[in-house]
Amino acid sequence: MGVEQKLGNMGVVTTTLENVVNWSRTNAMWPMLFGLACCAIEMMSAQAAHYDMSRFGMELMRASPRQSDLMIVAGRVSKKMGPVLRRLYDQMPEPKWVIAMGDCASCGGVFNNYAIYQGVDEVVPVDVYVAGCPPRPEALIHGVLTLHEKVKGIKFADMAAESK
Amino acid sequence: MDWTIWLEWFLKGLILCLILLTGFAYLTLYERRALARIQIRVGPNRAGPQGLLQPIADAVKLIFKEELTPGKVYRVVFLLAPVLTVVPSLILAAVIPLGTSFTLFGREITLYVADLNVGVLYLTSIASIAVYGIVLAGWSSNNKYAMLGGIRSSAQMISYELSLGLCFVIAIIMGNSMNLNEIVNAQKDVWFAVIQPAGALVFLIVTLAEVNRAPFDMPEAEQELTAGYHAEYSGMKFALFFMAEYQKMIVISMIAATLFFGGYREFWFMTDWFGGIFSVDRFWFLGPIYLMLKVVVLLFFMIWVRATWPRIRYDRLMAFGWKVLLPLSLILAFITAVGILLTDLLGNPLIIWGVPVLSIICALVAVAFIYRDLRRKSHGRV
Amino acid sequence: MVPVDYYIALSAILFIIGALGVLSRRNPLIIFMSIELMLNAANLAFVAFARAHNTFSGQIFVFFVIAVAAAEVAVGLALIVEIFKAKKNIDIDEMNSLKG
Amino acid sequence: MAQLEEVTIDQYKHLVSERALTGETMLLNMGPQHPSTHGVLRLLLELDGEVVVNCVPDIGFLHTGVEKNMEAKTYQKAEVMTDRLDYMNTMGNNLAYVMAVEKLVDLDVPPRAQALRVILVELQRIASHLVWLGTSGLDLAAMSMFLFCFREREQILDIFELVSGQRMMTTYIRPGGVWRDVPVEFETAVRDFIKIFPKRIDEYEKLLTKNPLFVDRMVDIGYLSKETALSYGVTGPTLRASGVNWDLRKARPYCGYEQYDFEVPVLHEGDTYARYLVRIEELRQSLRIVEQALNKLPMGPVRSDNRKFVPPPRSEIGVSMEALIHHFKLWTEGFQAPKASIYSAIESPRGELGVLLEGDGGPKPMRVHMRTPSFDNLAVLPEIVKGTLVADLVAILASIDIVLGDIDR
Amino acid sequence: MNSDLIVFLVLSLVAIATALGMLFSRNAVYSALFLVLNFVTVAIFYLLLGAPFIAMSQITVYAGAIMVLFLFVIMLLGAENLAPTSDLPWQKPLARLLSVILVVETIYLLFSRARTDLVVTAPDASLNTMESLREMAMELFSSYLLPFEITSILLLVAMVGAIVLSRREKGEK
Amino acid sequence: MEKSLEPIVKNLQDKFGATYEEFRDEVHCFVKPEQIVDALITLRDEHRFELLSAQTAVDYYPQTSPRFHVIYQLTSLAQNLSVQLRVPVNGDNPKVPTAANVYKTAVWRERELLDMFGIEFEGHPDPRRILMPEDADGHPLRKDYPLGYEEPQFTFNFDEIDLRKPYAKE
Repeated sequence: MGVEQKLGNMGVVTTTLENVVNWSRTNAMWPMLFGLACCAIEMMSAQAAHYDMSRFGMELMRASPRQSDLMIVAGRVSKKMGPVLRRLYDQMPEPKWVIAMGDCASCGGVFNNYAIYQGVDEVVPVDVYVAGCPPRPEALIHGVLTLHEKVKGIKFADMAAESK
Repeated sequence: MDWTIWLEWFLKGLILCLILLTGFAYLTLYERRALARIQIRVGPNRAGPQGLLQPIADAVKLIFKEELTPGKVYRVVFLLAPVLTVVPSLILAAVIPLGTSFTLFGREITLYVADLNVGVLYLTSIASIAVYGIVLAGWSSNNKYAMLGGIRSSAQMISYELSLGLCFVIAIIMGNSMNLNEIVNAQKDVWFAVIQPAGALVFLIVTLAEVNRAPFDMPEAEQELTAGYHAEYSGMKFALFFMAEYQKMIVISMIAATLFFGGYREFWFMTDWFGGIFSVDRFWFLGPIYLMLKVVVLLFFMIWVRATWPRIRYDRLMAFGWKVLLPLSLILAFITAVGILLTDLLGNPLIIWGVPVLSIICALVAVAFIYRDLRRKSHGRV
Repeated sequence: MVPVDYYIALSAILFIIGALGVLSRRNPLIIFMSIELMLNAANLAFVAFARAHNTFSGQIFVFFVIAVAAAEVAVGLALIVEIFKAKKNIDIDEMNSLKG
Repeated sequence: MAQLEEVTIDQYKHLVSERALTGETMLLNMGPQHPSTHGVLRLLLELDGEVVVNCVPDIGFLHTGVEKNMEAKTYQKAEVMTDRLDYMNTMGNNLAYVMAVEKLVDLDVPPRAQALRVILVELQRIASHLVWLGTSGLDLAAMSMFLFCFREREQILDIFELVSGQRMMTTYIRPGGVWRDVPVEFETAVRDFIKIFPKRIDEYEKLLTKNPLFVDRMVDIGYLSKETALSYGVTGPTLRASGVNWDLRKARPYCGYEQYDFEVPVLHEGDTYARYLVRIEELRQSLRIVEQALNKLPMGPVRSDNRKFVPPPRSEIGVSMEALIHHFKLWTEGFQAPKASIYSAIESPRGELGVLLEGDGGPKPMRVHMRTPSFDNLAVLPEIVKGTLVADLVAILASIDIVLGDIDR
Repeated sequence: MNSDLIVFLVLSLVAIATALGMLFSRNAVYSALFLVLNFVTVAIFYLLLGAPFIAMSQITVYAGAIMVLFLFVIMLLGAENLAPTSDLPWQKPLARLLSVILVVETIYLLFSRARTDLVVTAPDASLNTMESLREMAMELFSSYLLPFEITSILLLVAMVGAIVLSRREKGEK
Repeated sequence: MEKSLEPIVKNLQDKFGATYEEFRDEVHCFVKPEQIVDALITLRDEHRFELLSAQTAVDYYPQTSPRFHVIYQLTSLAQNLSVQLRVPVNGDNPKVPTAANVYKTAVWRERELLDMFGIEFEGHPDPRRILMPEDADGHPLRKDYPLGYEEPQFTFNFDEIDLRKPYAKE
């Protein structure tokens, strides 16, 4: 676990530190270089010139899960891929977040059948769902910003309690 | 010894480390912004004004990130490897002169940490042990990709060390000294890059290999080995590798500037302009500024190469090192030595200009060989 | 003010450790390393004497030794790699035939 | 890394050499999460140092059950599944499926719709090749290439959005024509693209084609002979780079391709560089087709008026009871297709995209088989990577331009 | 006890410890690392002995090139832990016996011929290294020219030998 | 039927007693399982059908004999012709000799058919599943295999489905 779990509640100090840490986490959220299907192409578009996620400090896509903070599940997750996805998630260090990008990752989308997990939340816990098939890059960026809002509200005390 | 000397050394060392650390932090931003500009993007601009706080955000985030130590690693070496990578990159800068000297509290304070008489040798030896961190990181991670990265790194380092050493030799011959300060002062009249342009170019290419930058970023080749030697590292341990890479970039640019581009000195033809107000001999504080400008330009060169060139293949990299750069730098060293010797013997200062001409010819021949090697049986559009 | 004998003693100790390595270990790579250690021990003695007698000959010898050691390592490691490829094993006892 | 479990050699005993069993060569698991496998492909590599001795692709990580799912939908509704197969070539997938349906039920398509289909499919081909060019640049670490290519691709996606309201999954081409007529801005948008794109291709070529490092990475790598290619069923640019002049647009023209003047680039070297050159040339040729089709674009309806198969336009529904009934019937029940089987194929950016459609007399297909080109193109990979380096493997994989959605279906 | 002696003793302890570490490590990589440390220590001895050029060459060549090559080969062959195949029963005792003899011999030699008059002083700060380097170079290229040339030929032969050894025949898999 | 296809179909009829159907200019020839390899070799070598464009199967469940048709779609680049071979296979223990030695592409295509329909190909060099996980049960494209349909969540049944749905934990 990170440092913050070891800190108790130290009043103003913790609050300020919380703010700083959460701010840094939102601004340096490195996604994992990981695409599954159609949405991955839109994720690439979001990285490219028109939408440019690098503005948020997100162009450092890490190929190794050990170094990434955010997993964007871009596309449908098949029954064969599920265990792999979970393994990758488990390999990421805390704190980590998951965005289920697109309908397939959120709820199975149009593929309501034997081969596809009906939502990636059956495999890994999801923080933000982005709708669309595939979602436009703007939608993905909106999802990321929503996640930023969520991250900004993290309290160390909660994390410490969670890790116990 | 006087305690003030110790204090001076300590303070200078501390300041140098701080410079390198901030330099590293802002180099990452510089690179990301410059890459973004080349790639018609904007680059990080949300953290602070124009993204100026981006490095701080990265650093704080990494500090507060969980540190994973995978179960099957060789623990001691795994923990040691990032440190072994960072330390050489920090102590490498100790012998580089940042400027002339100034007087403070009645003491003459020189702008370098250590005035080593064998400064150049010190650089080669520290640069040569800098590879251990990467190799050991690759080996200790117990990961096949990391292992391949480590193996590649060691092989690459051995192949390029020799050309690097020979480039140092060129500078030593021209400066007639192994002391970096004297080498800089020897460039008062003309930069060595002008006398030996091919040598400077070879040096720049070799430095790219030395700091594992694209197109020679074999050990971490993302598309081949995912993250290479640091695949299993997370949090601050990973940040240390990051730090080492960028600090090495800065330091090696400083070395390049010092050896071939006049170090902290101004352009040689600027010395007498406006009564010498651009000269470091007149104002000591211009030295670090000039050096910094040169470093920024050289770093941009590295970033530019990364943005445009594909990665070279691993075996071709070795072949390039052994078959092209090594003979070329040997010949260049030879040409330089003969040129200087003839100038001294015949006493005609014009003979020295034979060196740049001959060396450029050699470089062109080398380039021609490369192109000949690339020819295919036949191709054309049908 | 260190008596040169101390250096010689240190050199001797290192040399003996190296010799022990050559005699007792069976991994050819470690035997090789032990040989390097012995060479180093000798080098140390050379430099110490050179310093004591104020001459450069010792340093020049060391220079030669380093150059020769580099050559030796290049050939030796190439041999080990080749033997490994041929025999799938680098135990020193297995290298008892001249055939590949 | 992305190793799910320790690779058990027993399972692959018959696929790797004996040396792997003694531990002399190394088994490396590449993927399913790996930056250069273009999605979720897993390659089990047997390496001797860095030389690939054997390569065993493991696919199915994106297996979606599209064919099964399409059997459960009516002919019209099944079309949305086709978009998501080869997600680089959504228009082309629509076209292939729609053509199969039209052939099965014998439905005619008005000429304007045909021309629009050609324009859009060719634009899609350009977009697909751009993604290929960008990602294969990325695989060789020429990272700027990726961003330059995506810049132009955005322009094409804007055109798609203009006509269909969606950037990627357009489902714009429908049985009997297209969904609706294109808006007036369409022509200027396409003309703008036609105007700037040739310059952009020159830019790409300037960055790569003569770049010594790039040439070094591509030339004489991954040689694929004509015979091997045919035996493995390789099609598309990969086949044409091996010296076989086979392009369905020329050989069996559909959608009026015979009216347009274009060339099929064919090279005989069969290496990655040839595949690169062929695709680059295809960019130019596709642009030619788009330009001609746009110039010739006839006026008229964009949908067949056979109301048994094609829903009436929205304007009619409000005024005509008959139209309302047709509309209702079509969208609830679908149309009936004969109990027969047909196979129709188009030239997708990756090769022959065939659809085997079998009706059972009812409103739902009995069997839809998508003959996807990437599947066969990937099958040839183990054959051509033997003896190359890992870095070459990346280049070769990029050069055969696979899309995992296309393979796993 | 002067400060030089203290430094010497500490460093020699390190040198001996790392040498022993090299000898007793089961893992060849650790052996190599201990040896690198040992080489660095020896390089510091050279610095103390006023031979900075040799010290730097020591680090560059031994630590920077030779040991990296060792690590490369160890990693390439996966030879970190070699399980002993067959044990030669007489090898270990014999090795111990021989080394004991060697130790006794050395101690005897050291004490029988000990001379404490020959001392090594700390390097002179006033001594210009560049000057000493020049002198050394002069000597190298005059008195020792023949050995120098022979060494260079040896290096060349070694290089060719290494290339020939590791070259693959055409068509060989 | 195209003129140039006629002798080819004739040859198949003579050699293998093949019957054929025609629909919208497409020719489907029916061949017995044991003759399919020979038929493919004949087509490839005598009539220059270089490309096995597609190989797939259709399940006519609940009809059981024949339950499956294994389909070989062949293309001749030289003559610009297509012909389809169909091999009817019975539902119990479906077996067809492998075409992997005639067309290499059949290696993967037959693995797919094994995976999706459970049709065994005798003499196949690598009979493993290809798309589904190794430990999967059943053959999805068979008609008796359920689609695996999962009920969509609406407001009226949200809670009920929410209870059943397996959510992942940290």
